[in-house]
Amino acid sequence: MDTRFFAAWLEECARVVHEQRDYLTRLDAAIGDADHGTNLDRGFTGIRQALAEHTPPTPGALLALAGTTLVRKVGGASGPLYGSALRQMGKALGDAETIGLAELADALETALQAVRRLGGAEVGDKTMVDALSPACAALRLAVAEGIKPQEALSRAADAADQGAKDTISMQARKGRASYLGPRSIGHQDPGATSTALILAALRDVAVAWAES
Amino acid sequence: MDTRFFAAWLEECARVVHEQRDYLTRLDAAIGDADHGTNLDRGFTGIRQALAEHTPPTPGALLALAGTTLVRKVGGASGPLYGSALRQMGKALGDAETIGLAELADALETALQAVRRLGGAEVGDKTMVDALSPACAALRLAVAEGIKPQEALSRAADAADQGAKDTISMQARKGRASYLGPRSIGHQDPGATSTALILAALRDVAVAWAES
Amino acid sequence: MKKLINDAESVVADALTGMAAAHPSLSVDVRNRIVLRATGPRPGKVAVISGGGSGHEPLHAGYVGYGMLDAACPGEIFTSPVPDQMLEAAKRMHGGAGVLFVVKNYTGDVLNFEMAAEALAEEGIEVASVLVNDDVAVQDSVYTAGRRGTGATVLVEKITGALAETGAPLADVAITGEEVNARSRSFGIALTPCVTPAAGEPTFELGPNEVELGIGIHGEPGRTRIPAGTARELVRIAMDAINEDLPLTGDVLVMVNGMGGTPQIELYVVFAEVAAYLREKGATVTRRLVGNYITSLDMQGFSVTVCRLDERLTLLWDAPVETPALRWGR
Amino acid sequence: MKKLINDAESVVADALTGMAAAHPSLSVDVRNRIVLRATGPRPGKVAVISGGGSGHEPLHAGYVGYGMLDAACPGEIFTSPVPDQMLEAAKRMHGGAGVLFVVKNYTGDVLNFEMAAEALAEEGIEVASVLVNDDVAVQDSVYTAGRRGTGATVLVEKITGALAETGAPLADVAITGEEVNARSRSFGIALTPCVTPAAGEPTFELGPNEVELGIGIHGEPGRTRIPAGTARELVRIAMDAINEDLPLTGDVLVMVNGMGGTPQIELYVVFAEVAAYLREKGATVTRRLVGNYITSLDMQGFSVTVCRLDERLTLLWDAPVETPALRWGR
Ligand SMILES: Nc1ncnc2c1ncn2[C@@H]1O[C@H](COP(=O)(O)OP(=O)(O)O)[C@@H](O)[C@H]1O
Ligand SMILES: Nc1ncnc2c1ncn2[C@@H]1O[C@H](COP(=O)(O)OP(=O)(O)O)[C@@H](O)[C@H]1O
Ligand SMILES: [Mg+2]
Ligand SMILES: [Mg+2]
Ligand SMILES: [Mg+2]
Ligand SMILES: [Mg+2]
Repeated sequence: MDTRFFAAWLEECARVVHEQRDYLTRLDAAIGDADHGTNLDRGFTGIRQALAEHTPPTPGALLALAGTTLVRKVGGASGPLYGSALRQMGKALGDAETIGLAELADALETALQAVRRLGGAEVGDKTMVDALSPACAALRLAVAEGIKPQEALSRAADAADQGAKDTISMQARKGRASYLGPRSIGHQDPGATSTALILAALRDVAVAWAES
Repeated sequence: MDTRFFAAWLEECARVVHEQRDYLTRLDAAIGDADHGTNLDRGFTGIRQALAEHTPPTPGALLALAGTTLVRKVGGASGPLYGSALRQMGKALGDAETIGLAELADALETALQAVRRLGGAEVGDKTMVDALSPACAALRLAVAEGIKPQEALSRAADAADQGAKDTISMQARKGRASYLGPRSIGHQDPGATSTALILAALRDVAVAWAES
Repeated sequence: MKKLINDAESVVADALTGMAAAHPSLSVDVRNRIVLRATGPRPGKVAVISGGGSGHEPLHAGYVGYGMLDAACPGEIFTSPVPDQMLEAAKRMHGGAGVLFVVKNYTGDVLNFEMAAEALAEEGIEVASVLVNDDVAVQDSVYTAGRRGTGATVLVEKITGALAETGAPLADVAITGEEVNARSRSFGIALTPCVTPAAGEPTFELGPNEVELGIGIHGEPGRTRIPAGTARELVRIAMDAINEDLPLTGDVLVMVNGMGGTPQIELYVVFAEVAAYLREKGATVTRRLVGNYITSLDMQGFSVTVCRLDERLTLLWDAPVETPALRWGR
Repeated sequence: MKKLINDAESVVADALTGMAAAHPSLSVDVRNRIVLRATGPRPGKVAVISGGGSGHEPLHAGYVGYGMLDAACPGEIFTSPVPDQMLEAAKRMHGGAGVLFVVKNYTGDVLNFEMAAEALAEEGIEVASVLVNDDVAVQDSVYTAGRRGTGATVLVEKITGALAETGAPLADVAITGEEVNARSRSFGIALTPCVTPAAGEPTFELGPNEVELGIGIHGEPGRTRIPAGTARELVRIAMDAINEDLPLTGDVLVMVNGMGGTPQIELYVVFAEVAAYLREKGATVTRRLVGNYITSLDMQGFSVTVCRLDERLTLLWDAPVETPALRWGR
């Protein structure tokens, strides 16, 4: 997986987030402040613009730039969290020009750690961690099993999707939704949902890549 | 018609205005500021209280007190207009202890003149004048024809009612409704409507008086 | 209808009780419904007194204090006060130099202030009145009660108040008030109607995509109804109406006023458009107010008031003022 | 949805353009989204800087000026600003005595200000932060993101701003900010939800006879929903919640704050009830604010903030302040 692959991923993220903008905002309206979709749309549009101006030479530099752009454009809780996640992922990938599945799995794990360190959320707190964490675990397992990338990333996407759905029954303990206490139960977390979209985008790009 | 008769009239006005309060306010909402019912209800409730404390000895003094009470309690356009009308009516009746129909007709004419002088409205301007003026005319005619009081006052009430209804097709030229220009057409004037109610109350009291 | 009230009948009294508790600089007589400067009358100073229906807060009571009003007479919601209130306020606040009534041009206000003025004159207290009628949405013709008094009232109260503070004679204060009124124009637009506590339902109906042009300040319907547009489009309608009546050149004071339920952020968006419009016309905005100054309960919408300033009026505008709703220089 | 805007995307920029035109005392950088005192930094003075999502006007930009904030960083509607904004504001306004960030306790604000503080520290500029978390509607436990920062923010900004003006060192200014926060509690109640320009529909649903208790300032649903009551009943709920957490005795400052769409007359009705409640408890209201100070766009409702004052805080509260939204003594 090279720089073009990761650029395609970010492009696909931008497309999907824009498409699902109102859906994410509606989810956030139920238990937050009705801005998650617009926040991420602004952020990924920013990434698109930044990459149009200049595409960094390596996957690591690309993701670092993407992360920095999110921090600079998004604001809210998701800006620093997703921004740091991508930034740390970029750092983890170093200067390598192509990335293997194992390195990607490690980098995603670094992203998860960045989110957890910054936001302090554990699995079960009804946040993006509930989608990202099972995705990391699924990817790690797939790497251990030696499965091919598009298959492995498909499992990671499924795990993230299931993780997002699992947030429905949770009571939020982090972020705005926690103010609602038990009233947060019954709603899907917007951040976990966007994480699932981002991982589905990764899968889709990997599948398209494998086909071409 | 003695002091008790006029006290009964004011009492009946208070009852009817209270009962029709929301109706009058709704009419005022359409072309004014949605307060005519509450204004008059406050005023006639004030009259009721004033009379409970002290009933003046003559019809003239009674109506003068009622007028002053309206001025002191109502505010808005209708307070000074109805207040002056009753005050001038009271003055016109002088110290007489009982009042004949002819004197009443003259006094009502004085009330009309007071409203016209103060507010400057002509017939056709879509105001209380459009109910009061035909009522005065009907009463004067009835006096000339020598008809008995309850009959005469019934004609006056009918004329006021018709006058109020006639305001529906008029374009307002005075008061708040005038701001609407042609959009005031199609709505019955609240002040003309309350004038009709007040004259209907006069008829009802006269009829009850004649029966007992 | 949901409102932060105890009872529709007691709203004005309850709010006055709150004002009394909130502003030690005011002396609030809840029973007589008058709001006075706590400092009492100042000998030799014209007492500037205004009043009108409640529901327009901060007008008028919020403008009682040094450099502006001496007293305010709040009526019931959207109902002009009664003469007794103006009479009592004038008697308590006049300092021997006469009383100026600032009256918004509505039949009710005009008649009640007139009665009060007559009664005061009978008691030997000199009275003058300034009639404010700045609303260009109403045709000033024999077919109407004349233009309504709206936003310019705030300007007239501020400037006559400042002049009165200098010890100027009643005639001068009155003439200056008339001058401010003559130099001012307003136009208002509503996005939503308002709900009075007594009526409990909207004073008029507006579709989800309609706005009402040329509204007053009493929740009354306006001149026409059009599909909602951008802030820029709505401002252009308002400003064109003003400019047609009073060509906008030279130094101007601009007030962008919220009707009570409008978020402040939207008022700034509106102000940006007003400023751009005036720049285009070649006028210079030298003084401005952006906020809720003369409202219609919970109505969403705005009004713009423009006053063509000269040097003297600018100085009077800048003079210190210390009231609950307008304060600078002290 | 009808709003006085040109475009949901440009609301914040357009409003900043309006602010720039409205307040010559401010220097507004629309591109970088920062609002600064036009006077620039003052050497030797701690720069007090705050920021947060837009839609809470006049917070924070309305509090930029002498005796209060040096700069404000407005984010998108209800979205905390990004670190670049705080960084730029701090660099432009610091006077060599360090920077105090006043941060409302929301995950987004906390994280973005933290990143800015790290970056500033790397550049060798001393930074301290005060975290405001006064909202008793939220349980402060490991099961939540902690109490929200609401009304006390205005108090912290005023009082730290006054202290910074005296040339006090950063540590003292920060500790005093924390003290104000520790002595303050708030509770909010909504009669209606609000509508963000981006969402275009209410952020939650409320029945025609329901109110939402324990709301924050972002149109988020609150703790529970109950049938609407009188102002007296609602005030009692809010004040009991505050009093349970911080016994209300001694001298107190009270702020009755409108959520943006609440008529001022209702806020006075609420204030009367709050004052009566405090009298009953034996507390003395020595300072008060009644108006829109920290809002949620067009939401109808109110919040009460109480701060237990001492002599020093009272003096700092009374110190001159000259900002668009809070002004006295100058
Ligand atoms: N402490 C946290 N740790 C991890 N994720 C969090 C945390 N707080 C919030 N989030 C995530 O952020 C999402 C909300 O993002 P967004 O709406 O963009 O920001 P904000 O809450 O500031 O409006 C939540 O749905 C949740 O998934
Ligand atoms: N100049 C006038 N002359 C006669 N009647 C008038 C005049 N102006 C208003 N009215 C009457 O007053 C009525 C409105 O009364 P009310 O609603 O109590 O006062 P306001 O218009 O001040 O709210 C109108 O319906 C009209 O009949
Ligand atoms: Mg959000
Ligand atoms: Mg009326
Ligand atoms: Mg009225
Ligand atoms: Mg947000």
